[in-house]
Amino acid sequence: MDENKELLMRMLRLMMLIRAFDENVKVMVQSAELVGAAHCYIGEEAVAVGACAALRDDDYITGNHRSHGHPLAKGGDVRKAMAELLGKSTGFCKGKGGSMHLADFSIGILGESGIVASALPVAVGAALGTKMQGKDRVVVSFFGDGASNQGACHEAMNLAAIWKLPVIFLCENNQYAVTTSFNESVAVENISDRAVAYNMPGVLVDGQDAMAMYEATTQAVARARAGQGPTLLEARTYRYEEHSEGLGRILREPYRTEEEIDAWRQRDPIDIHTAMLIEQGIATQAEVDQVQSEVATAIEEALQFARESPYPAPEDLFGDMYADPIPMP
Amino acid sequence: MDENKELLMRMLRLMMLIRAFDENVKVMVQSAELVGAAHCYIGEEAVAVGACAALRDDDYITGNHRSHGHPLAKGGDVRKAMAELLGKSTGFCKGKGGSMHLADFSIGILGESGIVASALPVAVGAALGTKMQGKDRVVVSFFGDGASNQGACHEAMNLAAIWKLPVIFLCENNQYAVTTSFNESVAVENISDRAVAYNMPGVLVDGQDAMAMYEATTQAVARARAGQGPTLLEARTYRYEEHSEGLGRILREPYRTEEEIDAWRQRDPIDIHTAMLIEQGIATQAEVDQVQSEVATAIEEALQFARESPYPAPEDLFGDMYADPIPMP
Amino acid sequence: MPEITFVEALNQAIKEEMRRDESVFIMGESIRGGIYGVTGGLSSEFGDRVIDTPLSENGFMGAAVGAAAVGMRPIVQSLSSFMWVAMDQLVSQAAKMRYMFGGQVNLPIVYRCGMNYGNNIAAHHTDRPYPMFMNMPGLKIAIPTGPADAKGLLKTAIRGNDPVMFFEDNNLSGVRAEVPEEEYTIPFGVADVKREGSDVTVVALAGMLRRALAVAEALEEEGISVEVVDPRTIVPLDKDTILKSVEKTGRLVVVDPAHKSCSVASEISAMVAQEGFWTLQAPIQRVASLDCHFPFSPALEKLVFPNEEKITDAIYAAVA
Amino acid sequence: MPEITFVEALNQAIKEEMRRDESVFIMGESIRGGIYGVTGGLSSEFGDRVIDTPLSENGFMGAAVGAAAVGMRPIVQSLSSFMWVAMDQLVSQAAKMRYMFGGQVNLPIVYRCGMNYGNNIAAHHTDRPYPMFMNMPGLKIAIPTGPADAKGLLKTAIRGNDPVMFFEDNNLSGVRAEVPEEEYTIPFGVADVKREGSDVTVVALAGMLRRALAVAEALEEEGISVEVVDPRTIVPLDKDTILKSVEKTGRLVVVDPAHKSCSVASEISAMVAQEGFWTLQAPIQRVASLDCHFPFSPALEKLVFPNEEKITDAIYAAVA
Ligand SMILES: Cc1ncc(C[n+]2csc(CCOP(=O)(O)OP(=O)(O)O)c2C)c(N)n1
Ligand SMILES: Cc1ncc(C[n+]2csc(CCOP(=O)(O)OP(=O)(O)O)c2C)c(N)n1
Ligand SMILES: [Mg+2]
Ligand SMILES: [Mg+2]
Repeated sequence: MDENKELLMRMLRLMMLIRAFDENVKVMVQSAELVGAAHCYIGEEAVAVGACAALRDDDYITGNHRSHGHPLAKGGDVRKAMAELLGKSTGFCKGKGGSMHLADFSIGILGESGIVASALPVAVGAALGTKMQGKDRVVVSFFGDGASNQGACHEAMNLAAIWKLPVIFLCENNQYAVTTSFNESVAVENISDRAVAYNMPGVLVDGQDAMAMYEATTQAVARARAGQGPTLLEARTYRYEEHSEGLGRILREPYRTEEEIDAWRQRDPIDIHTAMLIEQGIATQAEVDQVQSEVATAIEEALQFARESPYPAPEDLFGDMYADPIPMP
Repeated sequence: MDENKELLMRMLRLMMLIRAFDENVKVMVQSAELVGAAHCYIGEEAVAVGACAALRDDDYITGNHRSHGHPLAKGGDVRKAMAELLGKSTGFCKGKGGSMHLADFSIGILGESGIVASALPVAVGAALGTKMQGKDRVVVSFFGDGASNQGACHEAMNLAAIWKLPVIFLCENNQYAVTTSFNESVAVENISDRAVAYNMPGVLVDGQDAMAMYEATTQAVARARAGQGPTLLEARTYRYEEHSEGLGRILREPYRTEEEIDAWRQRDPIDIHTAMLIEQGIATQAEVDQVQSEVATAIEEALQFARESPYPAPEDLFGDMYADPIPMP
Repeated sequence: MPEITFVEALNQAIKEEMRRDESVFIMGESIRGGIYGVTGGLSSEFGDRVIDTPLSENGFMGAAVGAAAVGMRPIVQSLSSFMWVAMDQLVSQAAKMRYMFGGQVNLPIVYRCGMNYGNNIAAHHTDRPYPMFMNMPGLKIAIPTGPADAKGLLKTAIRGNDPVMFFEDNNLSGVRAEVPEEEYTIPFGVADVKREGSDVTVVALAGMLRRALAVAEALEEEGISVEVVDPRTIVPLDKDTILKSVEKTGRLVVVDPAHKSCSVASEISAMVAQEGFWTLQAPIQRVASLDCHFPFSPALEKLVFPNEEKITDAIYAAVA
Repeated sequence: MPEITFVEALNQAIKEEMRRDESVFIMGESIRGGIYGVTGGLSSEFGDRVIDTPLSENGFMGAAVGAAAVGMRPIVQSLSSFMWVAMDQLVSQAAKMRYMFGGQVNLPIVYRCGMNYGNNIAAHHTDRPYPMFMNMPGLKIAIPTGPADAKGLLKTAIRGNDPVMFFEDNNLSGVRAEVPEEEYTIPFGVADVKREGSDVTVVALAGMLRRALAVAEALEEEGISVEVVDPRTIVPLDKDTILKSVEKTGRLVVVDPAHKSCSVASEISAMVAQEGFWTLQAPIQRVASLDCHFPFSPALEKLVFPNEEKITDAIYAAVA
């Protein structure tokens, strides 16, 4: 397989994997196998996959509460992700983090933050650190349209800009923060327009098109690696699911229409990528189906792995609190 | 005296008053009559005076740590200001606030904040409240170039913009935050350029020219009163003194040149305003001198008032903590 | 008396006060849709007085201060874990402004802070920070333990003239209990003896009160008579009721879902060890959350916070 | 041994550690110019490893976390009162990250938090928030009481692998004392008995330690023998040394410049009332700042925080 095809097929595979992972999450929440909160990424897969495809293994990412897709796109082990969701000791974080806190530092996944926009300053710091170390790694920080209104976002962007740090601020504008439309909470038309305030490029990207994401990110990465500083990418995208699984039941008033959701489903990122692969003669339908079935197997295996893994032991509770341990007060 | 002359002479008087007030502060710090921190406004008088001249008595202002000038410009009683500086019970805040916390709510001075940028959300809330009450009052929030890098600034501007609140964000860009040049801490050329991120007008104003300040503020006020939302004004100005009185002694490295200071002194706001008055035949030198001597008297009286006022009594310590009092724990 | 849930009680309090006083309004994230239950149905009745905010907690919690300063009475809805983001406005403005300005301004604001724990939502969403706010003068702090208290305390908070941090233990959300139909308020600073007893005093906070009552029932059968005290507000704290109870029982257990170090359990213990020392017949037991973050895993989380077993053991230790 | 000031001791610690380890760097507002003394002369030796930041505490205190996560060892300089602005990064990131991610990452960060009080700088600049941080697991907390401790504890903080909140009582800045010339560090979690005595134990924090020692000297003449204990770190807290001292003296006074409610004085009192109860012969006295903001006026401010008179009275009460 040539390099390009390999890349494109990996992108397809990762999008399908993330989709299947989150379809499973829905089921597990319904059956109460998965407890706590779960925010599905379904419909937004092209953003993480396109962006991470532009990264090296030793580059860094940070995420948010809706971060099943980000670590998988960066190459995180789906079995560890699934085990973490079930609170098992074999999970990314030994069960201590759960759905909103997947991280694998060994491959640059610096973790997700349940506090909205809270990972942005951390991403800036990772970029500062890596720059001070004389390395040419870059950091991609994923955050939502809602997060863009936090003060942390302003401070992070300004710091990255004045220090010319290798950060890509990747705003996943899925158009809502829970039930609040971004049009009501952001004063400008595009969040990328705010880049002007930091003297950095601001680019609006079609978040349903993995290749568009890949290309825009590749440019931003090149800029960052060359020491030219940060970029703000706004990926226009959409979540098909409710803000978090189960939330639909307690919503009193609708905030978006069925038509709107349907219209976005017509621009499904996996469909778009598949159609491109087939139209351009890069892959056959059979190859695509093959990927789909491999993904199904991978998810099955991950589920089995997670289910069969042990829970952490009570003795493990206080471990991990401190690197240099202290007695529990 | 015609209305215009009255306004212009009041502006002259207020600038002279603020200058004389802070010249006195310098002396009082040196003699240790004034304890705690004191941040002089000398050189920046046109900003507060020009802006407040565009306000009604029932409009609101908020300030910061460098806020002797703001409350005086808004019409605050100089005797109460002086008494507050000396921690006397006759001060604006009965001695509980001191130099960084002058306020007179009865004339719309909602207070100064020693925590940089912390008053900006408060200003937005005052605008929200006044709007909900169906009034047409406006709020001017004074803050520094340094403050503009705080997250609070972003949140405040965005909230004011989406809710179309009657706020004027007045950035006093005196070019330094303590020793840090704004060029090193702001990524854009002008702080007013950031207005684009909030879809509001951003106007760069000559902060040494009281009339320019008055006119720019008048426009912003008109917009705000008409329900068209906030404006960001950037007043380019300069502080002649050190960041705070006495700080010079502990500074190890210079951060600005004598030439730079001198160049700015050539554009002294009181001189500029005086020259304009005389050149345009609005006032004679004698009239100007008369104002100067009235101001000197007012400051003398204020000093005497402050010195002769009593300190708060020990019994007053816990009072003012709560509106509905509770026992001290 | 009708039985209603904690959430319904809060909703009633807000509705009644918004009807009574036009200057009361409420803001928070996605509250118009009634996401978190309490605000359901408010926007249709009160229109623009129910405000959906952007994700800018420092901004809008500070805006509450400004609005209050010009005469409004804001209620702000959020979660305790989001207070960190807004800490400056809560501390530097809400808590300090009145004093700093010599009492010129009243700040009638209610910050409603939901608290999650025990529902596998991990460290970022499981804060119980009322002890920290108790260390910061200027804020009143109420912590209701059931529907009737929730309604009465919230009404007092809304009518009062000071900023109130109102901590709502989300473990109580669905709890149902009798709530008076007629208008009532509950004063701040008056603890409630929820159960009388003579052998040991248990002071319990938030959702822990129900557990303490359950333990008290169970121990009754073993012949241990437990008095259960609900402080209801911790600023002001009704020291007298606690001291009097300890005077009677000679033994004290404090149950607090906050982390143990510098907790309210610590404060109440210290207060009694100073002011009620001579009435004590045994060491004061604190049952609080361990000084460990809340892990996600269902296998671990339950080990962190107090439960009936830990409360029972502490009572045994106190009466031993 | 040469005598140097508290500020010089801190400066030495930072310099020595920056020389020893290239990954150590320092950032803060206007620190290159050496505004607050401690960082004077660093930038000429260490160049880009001394960073002047914009006024964005939440941003750069969070950036410290990110930099630490990729292998750097940041020191951050600020004032306690500016921590509110950065609270989210301190709590949600610095304190929680390691645990939430199952111990995958070490966060060797030192947050240096100056504390002002008693110098007429009013409510916005007089915070002493270490009790609040003690209520938040995940942060280690050191509070030096003099130059030698400052140097040794800061070196330990910089070399350690956890986030440390390092509280510097600015009332100590100019205090001069002997500091060893040879390399040394002071371990966390080991209290120091600064003065031995037999009648009463005084545990004193921050700048209060000097006052407690002065009072102890004075009371010696009256025949009261005071033992003065310096916890040095409050997370971890050396409970044993405190409990042993109380076992000997039977009486405890805790002096803490933080506000009284939920203070470290409360925590230590509660701990002893629980674990050392049977050794106590008198009520535990807390001498802390009143639960009142710090007013500007010189006539009032001095009433708020502990002084030698209040400490003396508390000791009298304890030994009465
Ligand atoms: C500081 C903070 N405030 C509020 C929340 C509650 N909350 C979680 S996700 C969310 C919406 C986030 O919207 P956005 O950033 O657009 O991300 P999306 O969920 O759309 O992917 C909110 C309000 C939070 N977790 N943190
Ligand atoms: C949140 C916060 N950080 C730091 C400080 C310390 N500080 C006081 S004033 C100041 C500089 C402010 O600069 P700017 O906003 O430009 O106002 P200026 O002093 O120039 O008028 C600093 C760093 C503070 N008071 N609050
Ligand atoms: Mg969104
Ligand atoms: Mg400035």
